[in-house]
Formats: sequence, C-alpha cells, structure tokens
Amino acid sequence: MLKILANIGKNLISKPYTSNYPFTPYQHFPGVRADVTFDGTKCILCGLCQRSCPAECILIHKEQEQIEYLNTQCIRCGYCVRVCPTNAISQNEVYTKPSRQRLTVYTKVTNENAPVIKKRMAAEAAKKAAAEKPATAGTGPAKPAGEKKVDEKKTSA
Amino acid sequence: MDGLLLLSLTVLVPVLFGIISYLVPGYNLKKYAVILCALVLSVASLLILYNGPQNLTVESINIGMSLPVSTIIIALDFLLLLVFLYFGYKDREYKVLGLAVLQLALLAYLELFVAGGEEAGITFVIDDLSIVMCLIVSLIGSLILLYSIGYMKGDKNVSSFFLIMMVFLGDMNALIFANDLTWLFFFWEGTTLCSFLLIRHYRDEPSIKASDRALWMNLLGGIALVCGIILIEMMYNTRFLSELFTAQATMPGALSFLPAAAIILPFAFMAVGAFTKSALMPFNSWLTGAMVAPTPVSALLHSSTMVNAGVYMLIRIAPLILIFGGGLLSTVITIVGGFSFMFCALLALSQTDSKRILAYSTISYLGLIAMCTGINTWLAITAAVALLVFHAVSKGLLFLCVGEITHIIGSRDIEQMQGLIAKAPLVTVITVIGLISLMAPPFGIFVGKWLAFQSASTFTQIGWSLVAIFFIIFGSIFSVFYYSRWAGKLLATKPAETAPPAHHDWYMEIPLIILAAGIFVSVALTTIFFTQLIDLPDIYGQEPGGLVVGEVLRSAFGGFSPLMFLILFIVILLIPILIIRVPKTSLTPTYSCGTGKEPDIGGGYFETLIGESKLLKYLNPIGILLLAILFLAVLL
Amino acid sequence: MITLDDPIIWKIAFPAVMLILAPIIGGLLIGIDRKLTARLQNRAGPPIVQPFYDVLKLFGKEDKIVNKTYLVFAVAYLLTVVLSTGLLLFHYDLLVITFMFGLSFIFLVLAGYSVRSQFSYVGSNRELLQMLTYEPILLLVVFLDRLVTGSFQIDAIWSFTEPAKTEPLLYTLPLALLALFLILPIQLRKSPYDIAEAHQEIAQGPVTEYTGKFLGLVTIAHFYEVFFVLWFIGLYFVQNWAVRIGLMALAFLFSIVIDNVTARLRVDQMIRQVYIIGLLLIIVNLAYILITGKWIA
Amino acid sequence: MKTTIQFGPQHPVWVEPLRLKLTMDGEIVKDCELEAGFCHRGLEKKFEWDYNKGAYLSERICGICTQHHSTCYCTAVEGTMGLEIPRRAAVIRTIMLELERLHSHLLAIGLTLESIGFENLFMLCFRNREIVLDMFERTTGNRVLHGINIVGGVIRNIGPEMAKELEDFCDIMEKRCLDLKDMILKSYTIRERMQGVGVMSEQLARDLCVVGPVARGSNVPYDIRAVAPYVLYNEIKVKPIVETSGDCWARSVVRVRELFQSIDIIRQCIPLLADAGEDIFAKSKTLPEKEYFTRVEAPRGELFYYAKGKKSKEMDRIKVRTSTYGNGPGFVPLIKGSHLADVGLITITFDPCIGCFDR
Repeated sequence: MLKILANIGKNLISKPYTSNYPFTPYQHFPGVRADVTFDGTKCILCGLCQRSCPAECILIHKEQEQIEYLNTQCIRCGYCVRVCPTNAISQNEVYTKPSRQRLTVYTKVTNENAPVIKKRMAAEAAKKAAAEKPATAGTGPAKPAGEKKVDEKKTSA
Repeated sequence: MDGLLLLSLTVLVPVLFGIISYLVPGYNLKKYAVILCALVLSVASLLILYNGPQNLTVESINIGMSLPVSTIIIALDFLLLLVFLYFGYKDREYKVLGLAVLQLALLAYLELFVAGGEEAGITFVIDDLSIVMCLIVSLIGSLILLYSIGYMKGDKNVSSFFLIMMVFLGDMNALIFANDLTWLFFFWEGTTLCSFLLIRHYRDEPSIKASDRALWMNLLGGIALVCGIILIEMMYNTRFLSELFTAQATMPGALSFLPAAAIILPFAFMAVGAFTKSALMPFNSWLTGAMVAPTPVSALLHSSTMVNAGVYMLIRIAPLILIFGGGLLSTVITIVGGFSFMFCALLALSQTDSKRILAYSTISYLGLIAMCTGINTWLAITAAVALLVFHAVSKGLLFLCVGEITHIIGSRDIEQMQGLIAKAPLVTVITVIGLISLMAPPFGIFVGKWLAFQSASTFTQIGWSLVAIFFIIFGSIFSVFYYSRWAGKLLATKPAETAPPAHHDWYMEIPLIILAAGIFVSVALTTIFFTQLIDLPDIYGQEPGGLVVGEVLRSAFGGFSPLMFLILFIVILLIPILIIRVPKTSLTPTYSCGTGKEPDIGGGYFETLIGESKLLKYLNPIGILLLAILFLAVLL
Repeated sequence: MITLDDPIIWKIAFPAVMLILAPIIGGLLIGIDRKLTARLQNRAGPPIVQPFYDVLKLFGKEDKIVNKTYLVFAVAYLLTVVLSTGLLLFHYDLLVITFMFGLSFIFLVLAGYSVRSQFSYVGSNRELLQMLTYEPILLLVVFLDRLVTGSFQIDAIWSFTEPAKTEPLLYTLPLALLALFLILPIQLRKSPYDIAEAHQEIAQGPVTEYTGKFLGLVTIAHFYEVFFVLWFIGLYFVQNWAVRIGLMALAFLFSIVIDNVTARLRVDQMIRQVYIIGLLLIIVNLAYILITGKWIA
Repeated sequence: MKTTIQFGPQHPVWVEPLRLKLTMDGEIVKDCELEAGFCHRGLEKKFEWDYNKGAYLSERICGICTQHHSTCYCTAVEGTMGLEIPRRAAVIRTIMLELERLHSHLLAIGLTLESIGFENLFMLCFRNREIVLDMFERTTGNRVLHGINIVGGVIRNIGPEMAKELEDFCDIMEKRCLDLKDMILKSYTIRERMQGVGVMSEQLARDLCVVGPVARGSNVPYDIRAVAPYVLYNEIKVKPIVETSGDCWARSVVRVRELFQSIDIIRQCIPLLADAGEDIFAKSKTLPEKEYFTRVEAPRGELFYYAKGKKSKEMDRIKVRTSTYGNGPGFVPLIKGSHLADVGLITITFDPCIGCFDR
C-alpha cells in the first residue's frame, strides 16, 4: 500500500505519459514499417506482389499499366517488398491518417523494361510504322502517379 | 350520548349482526347483514370519538335488568376454558390440554381465594387511548369485513366465518374498554378463541396444526396474564386498572420471600402475556403459522385486532411500571422489543411468500412499539401510539392487497408478482403506496421511527441507549431492504407491455382505495392526532400536544413537519409522472449483453445465510433467555 | 441596509445561493477528481469541465427507454437529492436529512428494480446492501452528534456548548469523523466500496438502462450528492471557514487517494470491514465523550 | 426464482466476445454455461493457401501472442519441408517470443487488476507494456502484429546497436517490474480479492488438462519450454515457475514471476547474437509434403500447430489448438459457487483470448 502511495506521488509530480494525440502527433521509431509506395520507373508489372500479398490489397492492371494499392486494406507486412524482383516497392515510415473512406492509390508504371510495356511499345511502333498515322497517347483513364483518390463507389462499404 | 349505548353498539351489535348473518340463508342476505354491521360499527366508533372520554361502572350496565353480569362473565370464562379443553382433547394436543387445565386451576384460585370481594368500580373506561384503539378496530375492521364479502365468495364455511369475524371485532372492542381485570381476562381469552377458530377456517391439516400452535402459545400468555392478575389483586388489592395509579403496594405475607423490588412482578407477567399476544420473539411462530388462514383473517389479526391487544396492554402498563419503579423491567422490555424488531426484519428478508414477509414485518413493528413502551418516556409512548395507528392502516392495506393479488395471479409468492403493474395497475399502485408508507419518510411509520429514535437517543431514561439505537437502525434498514425489493418487483415491466382489461371486484377494491387514502389522510392529520387524541398519564409530565408547533412536530431534539413533507413527497413523484411521456418509438429492450434474451429475475433471499431454519435455531433460545432475564430483572 | 452580519444573509440568501451553486460545485469537483486521478495514474486526463460537457452531450442524445416507471424514479431521485441538499443547507433536522438522503437511494433502488434488467437488478440489490452498510454508521454518527450537541438540529452545532460557544465537533468527535471518512467511498461511489456501480461486474448497476437526458439527470443528481456528502463533513468545523473548507478538501482528497490505492472489494468484505471498523470507531468515541462528560442528555 | 445473467458477449470486463450464462442466487453463482464461437473466422480453412502467406495469417489468430502463433506455424511448416533455420534467426525468434510473453503477461496482469477495479495499477501495467511495444516497434517495425517471422527464418535482423538497446530495455524493464511486483504483492485489497478465490486444485487442473500459467498456478509444472524445447530453449534452460495454491492469486503471481524469467532469458539471448552467423533466412529447396506438428509455450499456455503439406505451394491442412481452447473448460467449475463479483476476475486470470478460442 505504501509503495503504491509513493508511486502515485511520483506520478503526480512527473509529466503525464499520455499525449494529446491528434494535436501532438506520435513520433514513430526509425525503421517502422508503414505505407508501401511503388516506383513506377522500376516496376516491370510482373504481378509477384499481387500474388504474394496476404491482404490482397495490390492489384496490377497490366492492360492499363498501373498498380492499384488499397491503402486502408494493407496490413503493412512488407512481404511485397521482399518478393519484388526489381526493388520497385519500398516501405516508408509514414502512416496514412485514419480515414472514413477507402483510400486507393494508383501508380502509373513507366518502366520501359516492363514486358507488357515493351510489347505495347513494340506493337505501337509496328502500327506506327505500318500505318504512319499519329499515335494516341496512353490508354484508358490513367491517373497520375502517387495521387490518392477516393473511390466513390466503395465509400458505403 | 350515553356511554352504555355506544358500548353496546361497538360490542354487542357486531355480535348480534354476526348471529343474524349466521342464521339468514343465502349469500346476498348475509352480505347485507355484514355491510350493515360495518356501517354501524364505523358510525359507533366515530360517535365514541365525538363523545369523548367517560367511565362506565358495572352498576350502569346492570340498569334495567338485575342480571349478575360479573357472575355471567366468570361463568362464561370457565366455559371458554372448557371449550379450549375440548379442542385440546379433540386434536390430541396435549400442550393445549395441560395449559388449559393449568389456566382453569389458576382462574379458580383467582375467583375463589384471591378475589377481593364485589366492591364496585369502573368496569369500562373510555379514554383517549381506547378511543384510538376503538377507531382502529372498528374502522379498519369494518373495511376488512367489507373486503371479505368479495374475498370469501364461494367459500363453504362462510356463515361461521362472518360470525366469528364479527364476534371478534365486538370482543376486541370490549377488551379495549375493559377496566376490570377479570373482565379483561375474559375478553382476552375470547380473542384467543376467535383467532383460533379463524385460523382453522379451512379445516385442513396445516391450518389445524397452525391453530393449535396459536392456541397453546396464547394459552401460555393467558396463564401469564392470570398470574399477573392474581398478583395484582394480592399486592395492590384492587382489580381495576385505573385504580392501580393510586394503589398502595403491599407485599402479601404469602410472598414475603420475594425481594421488595418484586412489587412490579405482576407487570412482568402481564408483559409476558402481551408478548405472546403480539407474537414477539420467542412466540413468533404462531403468527407466521397463522398465515394459512384466509387473507381477511390475517389482515384482521395483524392490523387491527389480535396482535394490537398485546402492545395495547404494554402501553397500558407502561406508566404503572414507571410509577412502581420498574426501570430495569422497562429496559428488558426495550431489549425484547428491539430484538424482535431487528431480527424479525432480518427473517422477513429471507422470505418469498408475501404473507410471511408481512407477518414478520408485523412482528418486527410490534417489537418496535414494545420497544417504545420500554423506553417509557412521553416521547416514546407518543411514538408507540402513533406507530400503532399508522402501522394498523398500512398493514391492513397491504394484507388486503395481497389477498386481491392472490385472487388475480393465484399465488402469494413475490417472485410471481413480477411486473404486476401491467396486469392490475390499480391494486399494484395501491400496494406500492402501502409498501412505501412503511419505509420512507414522511409517512406515519417514519414519524414513529423518528420519535422512537429521538427518545432512544437519551442516556438518562434508559441505560441501553446505544443498543436501542442499534436495534432501531438495523431494523429500519432491513425493512427498507425487503419492502423496496418487493415494490421494485411489482413495478418491473417488460417494455411495451400492455394491460389486459382489468376485472374489478368493488367489494375488494373500495376498502383498498379507502385505506390508501387513509394513509395520506392519517399523515396529513398527524399534528391534530397528536394534540387531540393522545392523552398520556400525568406521570410522564408532558403531553404529545407539546410536540406540535403549528404544522411542525418539534421536540427538544429536532423538528419535522409531516404535512409539508407529504406535500413535497407527492410533488416529487407527481411531477415526473405527469411530465414524462414515453414515445412508442424510443422503446427498447433491456441490455442483456447483446444476447437479446429476456433475463429471468429473481432469487437473492440469502436463505442459506439468514433463512428461517438457520436463524430461528439461535433466536428462539435467545428469546426465551430474554424472558428469563425479564423475570430476573424484576426479582433481583 | 443588509450587512454581512445580518442573519438573513446566512439563514436564507447564502443557502439559496449555495443550493443553486451545488451542482456546479459538485460537477467541478468531479472534474477535478477525474483530472487528479488521471495525474495520479500518469495520464493527462480530461479538462476539468468535462463532466458538464458530458451532461450537455447526454441531453442532446436520443432516448432509449424501457418503461416509464424507472424514469419517474430517476427524476424523483434527483429531486430528493436536491431536497436533502436544500434541507442540509437550510439547517433542518439532521435525522430527517439523513433519512431523506436515504430516501433518494431508495428511489434509485426502485428505479433499478423496476426495469427488469439483469444488471439493474443485481445493482439494486447491491445498492441496498451498500445502504445497509453505510446508513447504520451514518445514523450512529448522527446519534453521536446529537449526544454532543443536545439536539438533532444543525443549528445546535454552532452553539452546543453554551459557555464556550466555539468548540467544533471535531474536538469531541474525531473518531466519528473518521467513521464518516470510512463510508465516504460508498457515498461517492469510489473504490474500494463502489460495488453497486462496478462496471467490470455489472455494467453500471442500477443506472444501466438509462440513456440520454435521464442519464444526464442521474449524473446531475450525482453532482448534488458529492456536494451533500462533503458539506455534511464540513459540519465538523463550522467555526472557521478556512478550516471547514480545508476539512472538506481533505475528505475529497482522501477519497481520491483511497480510490487510487485500493482494489474494489466484494460485498461481504465491505460489510464486514465497515461494520467492524466503523462500529469500533463509534464505540470508542462514545466511550470518550461519556468519560469526559461532554454529552447532553 | 433465480436470476439468469448473460455475462457477455458484450460485457465491459472482456474486450472479446464470450458468453457465460450465469444462474444466480443473489450474489452467488449457482450454475454456469460457457458459450464461445462468436468470432469464429474459419481461419483453419483459410490456411490452405500459400504457405508463405500463412505466417501472416497465423499472426492474426490472436493479437497478443502473434509472435508465438507465427513461430509455431513457421516451425511446423519448416518441419514439413525439413528445413533448418539459421541460428541467428532462432536467437531472434527466442528474443521476440520472450518480449511478447512480457507484454502479454503485463496485459493479463493489468486486466486482472482492472477486473477488480484497481485502475491505478492497471494503468501502470499498461504503461509498462507500452515500453515493450516501443521495443517491438524498434526491432520489428510494428507494434502489435510484427510480421517478422516467415517460413525459413526472420526478416529483420537485430544488429549490435539494437542488442545494446535491448540490454538497456531489460534493465529498465526489470526495475519497473520489480516496482510492480512490490505493489501487487503487498497490496492488502488485492490479496483480499484474489486469495482463495477460484481455487483450481491440482487434481482438477490435471483432470481438465489446463495449460500455461493456469496449470502452473495449480502446482502442475508443465511448461513446453522445459518439457519439449523448441527454437533455442535447448540451450537456455527454463525452469517452470510453479505456485501451489491454485487460486486467482497464484495464477497472477505466476505471471508476475514469469516477467522476470522472460527478462532473464532475453538477457541470456543477447550475447548469443554476437556469435551467431549473419544469416537470418534459409531458403527452402522443397515444398511442404510431410506431416508435422509443433508445440510452443505461448503466454497463455501450450500452443499446438499441426501442418500437412501436399507437395505444392499450398498447404493441405493446418490444425491449430490454442491455449485458451485448453483452458476454457476450466472456467466453469471454478465459477460455480463463486460470487458474481469474482466471475470476471476468475475468467481474466485464465487470460482468455477469444480470438484464439474461436479462431
């Protein structure tokens, strides 16, 4: 009992351990595993990360040449980082703030070594060469890299 | 008005109507006889109240007829004892047989050897206390009579039931007014007979057993009483209660081996007689056993007649004890009363049968009254009289409510009364009023307890102040415990439960409504009651009227205004009742940890800890020990 | 001109003002309690006015109601607590005040019983057991007060020894005050005797089923209770305001510290401890005043 | 005539859903009925997929003993492949396991204290636990679900700097735990509430086959680390901590004493890091094909994983028997006849993990 009394006395004069969270942000330790970012210049759209992801939060759209990353679904296990053959995926130390909506990050792949892109470029080049017509730039509703967008359709989930 | 007429109205008329209702055929005719009797009785008691105190001598009774009334009474007395003998023989109840024979012998001794001649005296006294008692007996008794018309419909022994009920009321009135001790003894034994017959109304195994137990215990009390009377006649040389105040005490030669202080021995005997009648602690089992009788009988026994006779006797002899210097005797009476108050409340806590709860609570409140008579100051006696009145009203009401509830749900178990307010709102609300009136300020019982607490908090009058306070506190809190649990059970409804169309039996419900109104009226009239109706003997030095300052009761220790608090209480409950509206849309089931299951609610009576089987084992010997101490206190 | 010495100020105006201020003071005290408890636990804790935010928020909430009866009793509970606080402030009979305060608990218990909910039922049972525990001690303390002052009236506390006229109750009844400290956790619903509202066992006890504004009313009643209990303790030194407030603050701090250094006890343990220690304290104190002859018949 | 109380699934004393149907007489529990399965997620079926992902999945069976689950899973799968993990990985796993035992026990002690209404020490326990979580964040990068174990080893190394930090951590932690122990063991009210409450006799413990601190509190010296050593426990000898009285107090004291045991084991492991090779991961050359089972002493007791491969990347069958599953039936005889106030306490001293229980 006396020990507890001494302890609460000590607690009273020491600084509170808790912090005023949203106003004083939490300082993570170095090496924390947080959000995953994709390097569009290195990715070869092989799809290993999609297959290895336990949370199924990575979707590789080969046709559209982009990576869809469901931020709020990711468990930050870092397995994709491990399996990536080109080190295109990196895990940074910044967490995304909690959100009411699903956050989806689209990354446009621009690596010319990617087989899909190579094939398309080759096909385009062939087409260009064949028809000598002006080529259309890009396919589909591609979004710029690294931009976070709210997926309107899934907000109700 | 002529005292004799009033007396015959309250004593003989009920007996007469009883015989009429016994003789007339058909339930309807009986019903009218009963209603008429109730009306006459109520009016007669009110007339007595209006007429005020007066004395009646045996001569005035003899007027017109040269009947030797006293002799007839004595003859009837012997007849009564022979009836007890007969029942004892019939039921093979040897305790009854033995006690009846003993009593017969004592009575014969009293009449043949001790009786101090036929000197004239005041046979009946109508004073303030007996008026109050008469009001209780007649008004509440009449209401119970009315109620039993509804309750006893279809019973096969109904004729004898009404006869005994009415004889009982008449007998009780006579007992209250009796001043001649031999007469008093006859009426005393008369109540024993009536209660005995009423308890065995159903003529089945448990009721015969219970009635036999009631009989032998009351016969024991009768023996104590007759001993007391013999000793009074020997020591004080009078047989009139009113003359005892001025009597000279002399120790007769036959008893000279006793110490000088034994001059109050007769009062100790009378107190023991009172204890048996009021079913205080060692004798409690007859009253709880009497619950096998029909509910109106229980109501009658508990609220207005039988048990009140005991504490009435205690209030009567309290000033005498004070006069003849029985301070120690008073203290022991305090302890016995307080002991019953606390431990019967504790026993009531472990009961589920509503009538047993009420029975134990009756004993406990009678214990409180006895305790007040033991404290024996003017404040305490005032408290005792107040408690007697308020308790009779509340307890009568509750018993009648329980009877009605038994008719509705077919059970007396308070577990079965869960959520009764949805089924029978009127009777439930009245029951809750009755329950609250027994535990919460500012109702009458609280006024009594408040006075008792104050009188117990003085160290000069009784040496055992702390013990007395201790008993009062614990007894009150235990009673709060079981009453509030019961009241809560009555009120517990499921969400959105709707009431089925109620069936009303007005013969049963009108007495309930009148009594419920009586609770509020009696509290509102507390101050008038104190100034007008309680008259203490001069020995106490102060009148209860001295308590009243305007609308406030103010003693030397504190003040309290029943009327103001009653208004506040009603306002406190009425405001929310009127304001709160429950929209149907916000109704929701109770929290059951997400399972959505309706919980079963019940249990928690601590049977293993404080059940009857556990406690009575110890309490009965302690009660008997206390009785022994009572006599020791007188003799040493 | 009404001056500060005028009895009217101290008899009517001051109590009336205090009665209005009582919930605010009580709420602030609870806020301080929460802040201080948090600091004792090395947390930052909520702002001091948090209880008022809570009540305001409760009043804006949707009602979820089981039946009408328990709501009636909730309001009756609040009104009775206010009434007993008023009686205490206006110097009424101490015995009546104690019983009125007990009546408020009876209303709470009836409220708990009349909802037919599992935790309310158990909570009400426990509330009754708590009442069984603390009420005897409280009444015995009142009895001791009466013995020393010669009357149950609060006014008598100011002038109970006619020649000296200034002797505080604290000097004659120190152990009775300790007994009051002993039952303080029960009245303030704090550890180790907060068994009726033990949320780890029975959710919130008798108030489990309250929502919205009725829970707000119960909370306000609790503010009044805190004020009542501390003011009652303040009666032990009425001669000096500084000491009087100091005594109340001491009682308050005592309850907080005890709350923080003890676990909650079981019902049987609570009854045993409070009865043994409390009765012992009271009997010793009674013996003391009897021996020193500082009592009035 | 009796009150029935649905104790849970949403009850303040348990964070997780479990239902006890109590039949009460006043304050005394007369009968008790246990019902679980409110958060059954079908995880054993889900395990029939890529065995590499299984490590992450097994972590999610329970939020408190994630490390034990994943270690047990990984060891089982490695067994089916006949894979030997590098020594350094084994050391790191051991350290992580003991760190986790530390935080799990602190949580259990804290919750026990909270269940008897001792808020202050509850806060203290959780504050101390916060330090362990910080340590986890520093070493693995995550606070709760660490994701450090994979089949074949671990993914994060503990370098010399980190080892130094771990040593400092051990010192701080030991001091804090000593304080905590003093406060708990010497508190009158805690003793009053816990001693003699929920007594599980040695015979009953053996009959019901309870495991972990519950068994050890009842004088059954059953500790997988001693009985069937895994990872590094061959070298680091563990003596089971046993209390004899079998009540809530004994179970809590076992946990308190195991805090010091864990700190001691971490201290023994740190020097081993220096000698171990740099390898923390061994790549498997085969696919799982055999049957294998592993047992691990989780903070709550014995944890059992059975794994069966089918010569493909996907597993054929994983069977998990968690410690709470073994301890669960132990509640019922203890709760019968106890006070309602002790129901929460008794269950919490079993440290029930309903996530484990239901899977």
